[in-house]
Amino acid sequence: MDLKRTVKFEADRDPEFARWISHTVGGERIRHCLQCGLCSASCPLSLHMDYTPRRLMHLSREGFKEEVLSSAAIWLCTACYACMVECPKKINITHLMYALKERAIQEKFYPKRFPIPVMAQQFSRMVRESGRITESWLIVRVFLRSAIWRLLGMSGLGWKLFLTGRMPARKEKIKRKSEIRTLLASVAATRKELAL
Amino acid sequence: MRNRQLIHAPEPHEAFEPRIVAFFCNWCTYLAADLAGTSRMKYAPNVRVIRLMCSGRVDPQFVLDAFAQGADGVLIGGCHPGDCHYQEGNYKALRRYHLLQRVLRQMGIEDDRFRLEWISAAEGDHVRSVINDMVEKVRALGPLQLNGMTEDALEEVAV
Amino acid sequence: MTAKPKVAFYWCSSCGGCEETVVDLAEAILDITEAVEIAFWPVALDYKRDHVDAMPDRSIAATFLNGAIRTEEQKEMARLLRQKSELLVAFGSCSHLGGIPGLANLFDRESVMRTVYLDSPSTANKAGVFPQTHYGDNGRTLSLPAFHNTVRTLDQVVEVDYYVPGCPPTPRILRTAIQTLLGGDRPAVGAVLAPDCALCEECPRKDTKPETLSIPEFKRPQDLLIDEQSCLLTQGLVCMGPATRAGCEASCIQGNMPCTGCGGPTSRVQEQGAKILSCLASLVESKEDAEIDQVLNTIPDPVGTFYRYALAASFLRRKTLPRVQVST
Amino acid sequence: MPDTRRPTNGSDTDGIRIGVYVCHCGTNIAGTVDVKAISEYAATLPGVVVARTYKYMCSDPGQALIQQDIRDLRLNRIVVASCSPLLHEPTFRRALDRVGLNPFLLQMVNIREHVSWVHLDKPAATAKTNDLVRGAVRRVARHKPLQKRRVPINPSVLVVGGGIAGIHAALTLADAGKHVYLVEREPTIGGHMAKFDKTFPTLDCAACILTPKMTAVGSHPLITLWTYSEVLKVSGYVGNYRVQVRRKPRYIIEDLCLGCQECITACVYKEGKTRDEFNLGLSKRKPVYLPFPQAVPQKVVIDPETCIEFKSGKCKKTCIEACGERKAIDFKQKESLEEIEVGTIILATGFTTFNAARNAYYGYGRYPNVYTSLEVERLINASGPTSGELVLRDGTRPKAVGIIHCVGSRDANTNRWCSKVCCMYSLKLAHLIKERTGADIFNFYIDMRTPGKGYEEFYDRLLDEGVHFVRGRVAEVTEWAAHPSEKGKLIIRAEDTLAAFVRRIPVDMVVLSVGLEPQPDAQAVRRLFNISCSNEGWFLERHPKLAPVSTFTEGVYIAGACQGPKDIPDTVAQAGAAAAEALALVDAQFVELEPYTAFISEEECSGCKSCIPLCPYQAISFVEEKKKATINEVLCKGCGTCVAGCPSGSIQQNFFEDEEIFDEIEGVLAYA
Amino acid sequence: MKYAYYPGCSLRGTGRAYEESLLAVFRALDVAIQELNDWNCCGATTYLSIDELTSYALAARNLALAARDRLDIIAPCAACYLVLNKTQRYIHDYPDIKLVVTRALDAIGLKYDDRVRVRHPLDIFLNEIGVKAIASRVTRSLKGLKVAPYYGCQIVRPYATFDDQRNPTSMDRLLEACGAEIIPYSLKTRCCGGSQKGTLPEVGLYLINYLVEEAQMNGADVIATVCPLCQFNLECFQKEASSEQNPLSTPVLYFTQLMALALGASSATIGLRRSLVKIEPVLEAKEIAYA
Repeated sequence: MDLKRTVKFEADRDPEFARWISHTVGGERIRHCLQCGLCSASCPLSLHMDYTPRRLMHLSREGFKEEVLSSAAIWLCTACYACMVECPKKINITHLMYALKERAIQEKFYPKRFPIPVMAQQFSRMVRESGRITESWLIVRVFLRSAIWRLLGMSGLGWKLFLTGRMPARKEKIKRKSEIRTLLASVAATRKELAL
Repeated sequence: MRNRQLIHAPEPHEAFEPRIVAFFCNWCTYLAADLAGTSRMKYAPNVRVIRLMCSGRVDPQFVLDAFAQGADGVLIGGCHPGDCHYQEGNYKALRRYHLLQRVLRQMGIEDDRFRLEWISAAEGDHVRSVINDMVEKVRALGPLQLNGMTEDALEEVAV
Repeated sequence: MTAKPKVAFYWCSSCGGCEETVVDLAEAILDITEAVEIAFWPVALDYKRDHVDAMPDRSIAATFLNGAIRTEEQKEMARLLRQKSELLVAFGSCSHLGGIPGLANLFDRESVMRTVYLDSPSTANKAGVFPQTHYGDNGRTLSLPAFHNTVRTLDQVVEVDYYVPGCPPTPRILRTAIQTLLGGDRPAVGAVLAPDCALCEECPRKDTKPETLSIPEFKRPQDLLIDEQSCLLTQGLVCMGPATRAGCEASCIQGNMPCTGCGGPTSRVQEQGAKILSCLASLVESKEDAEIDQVLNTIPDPVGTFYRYALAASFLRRKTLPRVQVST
Repeated sequence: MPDTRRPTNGSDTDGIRIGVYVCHCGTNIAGTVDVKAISEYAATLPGVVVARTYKYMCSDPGQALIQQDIRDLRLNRIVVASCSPLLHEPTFRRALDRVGLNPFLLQMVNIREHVSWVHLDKPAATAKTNDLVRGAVRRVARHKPLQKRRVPINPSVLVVGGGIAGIHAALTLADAGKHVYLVEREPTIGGHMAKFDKTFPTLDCAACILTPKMTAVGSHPLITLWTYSEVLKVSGYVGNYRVQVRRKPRYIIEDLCLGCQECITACVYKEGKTRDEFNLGLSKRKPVYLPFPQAVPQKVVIDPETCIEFKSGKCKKTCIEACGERKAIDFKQKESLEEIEVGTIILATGFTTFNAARNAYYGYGRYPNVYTSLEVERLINASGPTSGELVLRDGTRPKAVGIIHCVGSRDANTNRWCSKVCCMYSLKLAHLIKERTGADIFNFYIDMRTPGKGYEEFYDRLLDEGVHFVRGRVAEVTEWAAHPSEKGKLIIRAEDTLAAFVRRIPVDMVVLSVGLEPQPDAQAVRRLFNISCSNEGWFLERHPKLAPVSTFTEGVYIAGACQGPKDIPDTVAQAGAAAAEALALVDAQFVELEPYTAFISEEECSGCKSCIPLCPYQAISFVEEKKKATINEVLCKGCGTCVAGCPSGSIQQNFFEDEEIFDEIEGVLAYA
Repeated sequence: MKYAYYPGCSLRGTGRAYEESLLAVFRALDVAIQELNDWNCCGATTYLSIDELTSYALAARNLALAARDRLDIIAPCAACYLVLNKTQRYIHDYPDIKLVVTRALDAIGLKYDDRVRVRHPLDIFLNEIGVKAIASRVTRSLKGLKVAPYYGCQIVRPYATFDDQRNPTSMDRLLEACGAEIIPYSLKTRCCGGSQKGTLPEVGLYLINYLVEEAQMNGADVIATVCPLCQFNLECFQKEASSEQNPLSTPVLYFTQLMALALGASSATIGLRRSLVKIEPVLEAKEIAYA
């Protein structure tokens, strides 16, 4: 068996990360967390999680960045908000999961060809291009960029959907595409200006 | 006559710090302020609290005198409607407040400089938020200049 | 026989009603002239300022100065008479509290001038000429006294020994005032020479006021047919009597009109307006902001109502004009 | 403007000799405020003869310091800048009194609660303190010697609420020879404790220790017990309260009913049909009933809602036959109003339990075998609906039971507070259920809180008994089976936070350990007695540590869970404390009232009557012959509303005279 | 009262039947709508994980477009509904976000207005039209049809404005008004896995399995959904998710398809043909006409 060090040194912590999580949108109350695990227990995805949401909350506020950002759990969150509505301390867990994903993507903390970030990136790209999503194309793009076999596995279904008119080949787009570009440019500018 | 020393407008170079006089009733708001203290809540140091038994004791003369003596704002704190330790005092305060507010308006004093707040003994946090909020609002209004006072000192020339 | 004590009368910013009071002393004035010599009384006798200049300091026993101070000239004369007089008496509401002219403190000099010399309907001033303090004409310059931005009470300009309240003071008040001053033991300096008690004390309708009273809406005299017997407050009229110094024998109420407060406050009150405000507001029945506002809307001009005579003497003295730069 | 009044002491300090004393309060004040600078500044103020600082002014040496100066320096005014006057004003007033200086020549400046504890910026805090001290110095120069008013105290006491707190307080007072009125809303006293089976941690049975006290109350010559009654009105003041009590009709003449219960047997209803309040609906009762066997008083009640006679007037009235000669039943009985006078009041109105249905995801009310802890108390109670048998709705015994802690506690969605007793009673129930059924027990807790004598030991005992403890807040109770083994069970889903994974645990019965809440009518009650509530709705004590059973209304005390969640030992202790406070007050025979009353100077009053409607206590009256108003000092509570309202300034208030306040205003504002 | 109809991307793809049936219901109940002029993708939940701020700006564009026409929005897609609501909430709560958004909109000549209300068809039908009115217009009662009402997450959580977060009943009441029988379905708000099926199949399948299985076991003839993604997952993958011991085959329709049916729309116009698991046999068995 390969043993790895499980004792944590202070050096393993990233205080900046801890500070960031409690100052990011939704993190206001993370320090109140009781560690009661209600989030984990109410999470329909937790049964697959390497770290339960509860542990992520604690690891984050303590600044164990590595563990948090490389965990599969943050990618499993489907934003069903079950945890958030029941949290006894009203911590905005779902939103923190988004924040963690965003951070993980920024810092490239995920396995190569891991479909979820790919999906997210392709999604945003398509929005930038045409202002709307055309599911058929999105799926194709995602699968081309992640695990190709899935596309094959899906093909049967894809065909059925095509036949029932649920996979139109026509690309959806908005009329004033330029507005989207201007919009995004402005957001980028303001973010830069205010260092958000 | 009452010794009305002239109001020294603060020197331009020193930043304006509002001076606010607060009349707190002994049973609710004063206690709330104590609670804010025991709970170590932090708020702006611009308020000077004067303890009265009831907001009903606040004589409009006190408010006007406070302004005349250089207060930039006046705050009255009493028990919530229906909770007055003396049954009705806070309602008297409420009515006087409304009429006095109208007089102050006519005299050119902005509404934000004169506030009446209901704060129960349990609402330490409310004391903090009210004081911080009022200090900011008054800070934004700037110092209260009572020309009536300052002009005494100055020889005037005609139009 | 020893020289009779000298008495002076002077008229600053006021309507002149106070001078009328002196005249209204009627034959009583003879007793007074028996006792004193009138050394200076521009409205009645031809005296000039140089006469006063010529007088030695404190040679006038008592000067009765009526009217508020709102010009340089008035300020100068006030100072001069102060210097020449043993006692300076603020005579009538205007010099006592600012009086009606004091209401000009709700405006500034510019707007007053504008109203008088441009906007008032009876004015024809196309050229838009305003009074100047100095006017030069081939070498010679004429000068006018400066007009102040703020109307002030006499005691805001010079030390005052006694006050005679009223707009105007009744002859009776004046007579008793003069007698007290001539008499041996004078009251403490600063005293107001009238009973130190509110008007209700001597109001003929006192007994008709019920012990509990709540006011659903305030009325103004033109709004109703005023009952001649019952307390005016109970009729919803704003009667300043409860907050106003007695001495006038409730003459307005005798004339079926509410007291407007010319007597000023009692010695225990700093600000008459604030007190009547406090008293009347308490009589509003409601406990809801909206309802309270509704009732208070029936007092369209609170300052003009509660501070009709005492605005210049009030804590705030005048309307604060945001960021006014007083020219120096 | 004319001013014949004494000029402010800025210009005249003749005879005024002020001493200013600034307290460090350890570092509490000195940490944030430059006390030395303050005293140096104070020394420069007009009238100030001496200014000192000291580590703890309230300590004996601190007070001695002041007293020494009063003697040596002939001080006649004292300013103490320390903590809130509500804490130590009495202390320092006594200090002045002991050296013969009138206690009201003192003015306190609150520089701890209002300055050092709420500000961080030292210069700003110091500047603020300077202003406040200046205000106090100006003000104190105006102070006049005052005397407290002494009024006699009515020795009888009113106790509201007949739970263990009220019972204990009433007995303590009555045994001390005081006459007690005990008013209880329900038809019997006993409160929540009467519903319990055993009590933690000693497991002695609640009934065994409670019923003797209940009967003692019922039979005590000095206790007037009014059950099925409510307080309607309270007026008056400390030592002399007038209270109006409404006694609801129980349609039984109490003096005639012997509690033989034959009427109940005879009732035309053969079986109970109505929800039994005492058993929380786990059993049924008849229209005529005795709440529970040991009820005190042992008098039955008739419930007009369900009694046929009241509904139709056509009942055979077998109950009356059964009662026969005693003629105790009276269908015509009306409610009655009692007027009593008491000197002090003890509120012991208790708590209510959290409504478990509010947490829908625990399935209370949806799944029949989800119970509240209180219901289980009844189930395992020998005198309960199942006579002690712990069975499911279908009568079978549970093989596995889940006990969920913190239901309606520590939850921002319902109640934020910890209810304090749940951990311990859950352990107790776990033990009792295991004992009765041998079932597997799972406790789901967030934190196990067992502070208290013998409590932790009890926890150990449960661990030995093999009860399971899962640290995690339960997310849901569901019937949905994710695994064959879960079919037909209630599945509890929680993260086992110590194991760090989610577990699904199937059980037959779920017990929701519901938290404690203020009574739904707590707000109404506090208004009635003129006391305050915390934000949560618990009655507010005068001081959390130093005056835990007093309120801000003199002569009104609080005991038990109406002040906050409490277990039986704490409740009884507090009830004793409240009784002792009441006794101390009553035995003094006189009460001293603050002299802050208003007074009218006759020659100044114009008789305008403006003040008369302003007084909520009818203390002001109009003297016709003089045509002046006058104030009855005993009735005046010193709010000062009339003072502010007097249009001719002819009313003044002791210790809060216009001049004193004007000077304080000018003081705090004058530029240094 | 007229509304701005915001279909969202899915209703133009996998969710076409939703749009078709929804429009049919609007017609039947005469709800006046106009498609939101040049609407763009709401950013969905996916975008949030790439770039939060931008996603708010994207959503806000739609809000601003509606504000310009002074209309409230109807958003049938659960994701759109949530994102638009959430955007309003966050713009209100966080000044920074507000600043970013207002500037961005300003750049394209639009103004943000918090008075626009974002509503879901359930809300409109229930609170603007009402079950009584709907029942009165039912021409084909769905009598005897056992429906498992599946709400999924994002309609009720976290901003359930018109229904109970834990036990929503709005769809139940609407379908009951159409004569259908609502069966107990304890998983009505349990997540369907969203896009997980695509990205982490094993996870998605597990969720889909127990959701459909539970409904089937409780005797559902059909599962009614309010969200295109839920519908897609439960219907299209139930075959893949079933095991030989209990094969899954339960039709999954949009609640609007059932309503439209009851309100007399012809099956052609409400996209029944787009279903992979056919409802027709069930309807025939229950003798409910659908032609």
